[in-house]
Amino acid sequence: MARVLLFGRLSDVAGWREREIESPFLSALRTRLAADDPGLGEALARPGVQVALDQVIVRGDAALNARTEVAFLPPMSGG
Amino acid sequence: MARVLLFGRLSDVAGWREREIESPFLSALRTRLAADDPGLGEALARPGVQVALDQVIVRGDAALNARTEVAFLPPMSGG
Amino acid sequence: MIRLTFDPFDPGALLTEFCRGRTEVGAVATFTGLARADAGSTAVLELEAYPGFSEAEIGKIAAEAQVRFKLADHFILHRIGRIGPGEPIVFVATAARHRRAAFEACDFLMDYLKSRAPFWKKEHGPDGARWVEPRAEDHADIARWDKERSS
Amino acid sequence: MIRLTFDPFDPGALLTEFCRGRTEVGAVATFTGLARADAGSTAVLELEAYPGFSEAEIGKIAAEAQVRFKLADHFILHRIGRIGPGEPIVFVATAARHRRAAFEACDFLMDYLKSRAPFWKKEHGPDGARWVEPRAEDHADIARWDKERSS
Repeated sequence: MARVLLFGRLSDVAGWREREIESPFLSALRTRLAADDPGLGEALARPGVQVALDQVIVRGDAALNARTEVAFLPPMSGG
Repeated sequence: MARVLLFGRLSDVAGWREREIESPFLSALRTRLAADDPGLGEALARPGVQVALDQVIVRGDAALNARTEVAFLPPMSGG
Repeated sequence: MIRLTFDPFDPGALLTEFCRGRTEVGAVATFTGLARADAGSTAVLELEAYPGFSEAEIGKIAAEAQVRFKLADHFILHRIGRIGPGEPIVFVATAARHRRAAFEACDFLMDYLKSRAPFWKKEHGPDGARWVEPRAEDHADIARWDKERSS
Repeated sequence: MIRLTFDPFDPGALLTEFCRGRTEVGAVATFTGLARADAGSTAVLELEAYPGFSEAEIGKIAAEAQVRFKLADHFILHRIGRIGPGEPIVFVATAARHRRAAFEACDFLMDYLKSRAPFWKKEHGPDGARWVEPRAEDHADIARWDKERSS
């Protein structure tokens, strides 16, 4: 049960901000999110969208455990 | 009776800050001040010492009237 | 110190506190960013942060500024949530022995905060809401510091 | 606005006042200069002004800054008389639509105030009192702006 967080325009696209989703890998989580909501899948695949696992930016795939916090971060706008 | 004001180190040299002195011209006032106090005369003649008449910087000689404010300003140090 | 707040704040009260008891510092520079009304075209600004992550990311840049400009101290407070016209959005204070360092560090931190800091910004105007990306000008501002670093 | 004061002041209270009701400004930069104790080597600073003349001369430069940096507003308060370690000496605030202008105007005004402004400064230390002239660094700081003007 990874804890998935969406920020900025991503949560507007999805209609939610935070969800518990079971997935063993980040890649599998992306596939699952895109299957459930193609619009969100497309938004997550856009250039500039970063992923943080437990508040650390990661690139590529990664294993998730039951308590991993997965945050999808669109390009940061500054304050 | 011009009103003579000394600022910064000039008032330390002279031992006064403000005096009423009768003098028809700035040049005559300088001569008079130097005659009364050679140390002050020398300090007033140093490079960088400016004179303001009624709060306006002047160069060269000028006529003084009974109510002219004559200020001798050593180099300004900033705050 | 880096803090985020949902509540309105008074930059003056922060400056008073920041200056207290500083007898060896000499120079304190501050910047306050206020939400502009733009003559009614922007009613409300909404800023989203990622709590924990946003403070940590800003803290990394602040630590860099602390070393780079030999700061004695720094303080950053950033509003998040909904912000009305005229309300302070951000307050940055820097303290250093000499004023050039204090000014430059404050300028550097603001350039970062306005262009790359981990916030997502939405403007609610009369024509609805829109997400805002950094302006080209903001990118140019922060790029100045990269140039100086490599030169 | 330019003011001189013999009394201690709180820069924070001035910033609070300066920010009040600004809905079209966006950027407020400030600088606060504090008297340094220099680990006991300077006990008290004494600043002399020429009342009327000093405000007017500073006002000329502030008017120049107002135009040059397209300021919305500015405020300068300078202590005169005897100033103890850690006490604020000068507070400058500038308001502009964009932050670059606010920072640069504040920086420019401080360079002027520290190098050419009509004050005479005496330091009272453990070895007696001495009149202070501007440092070479202050002259170099203010010269930066002359260069920019002619280029």
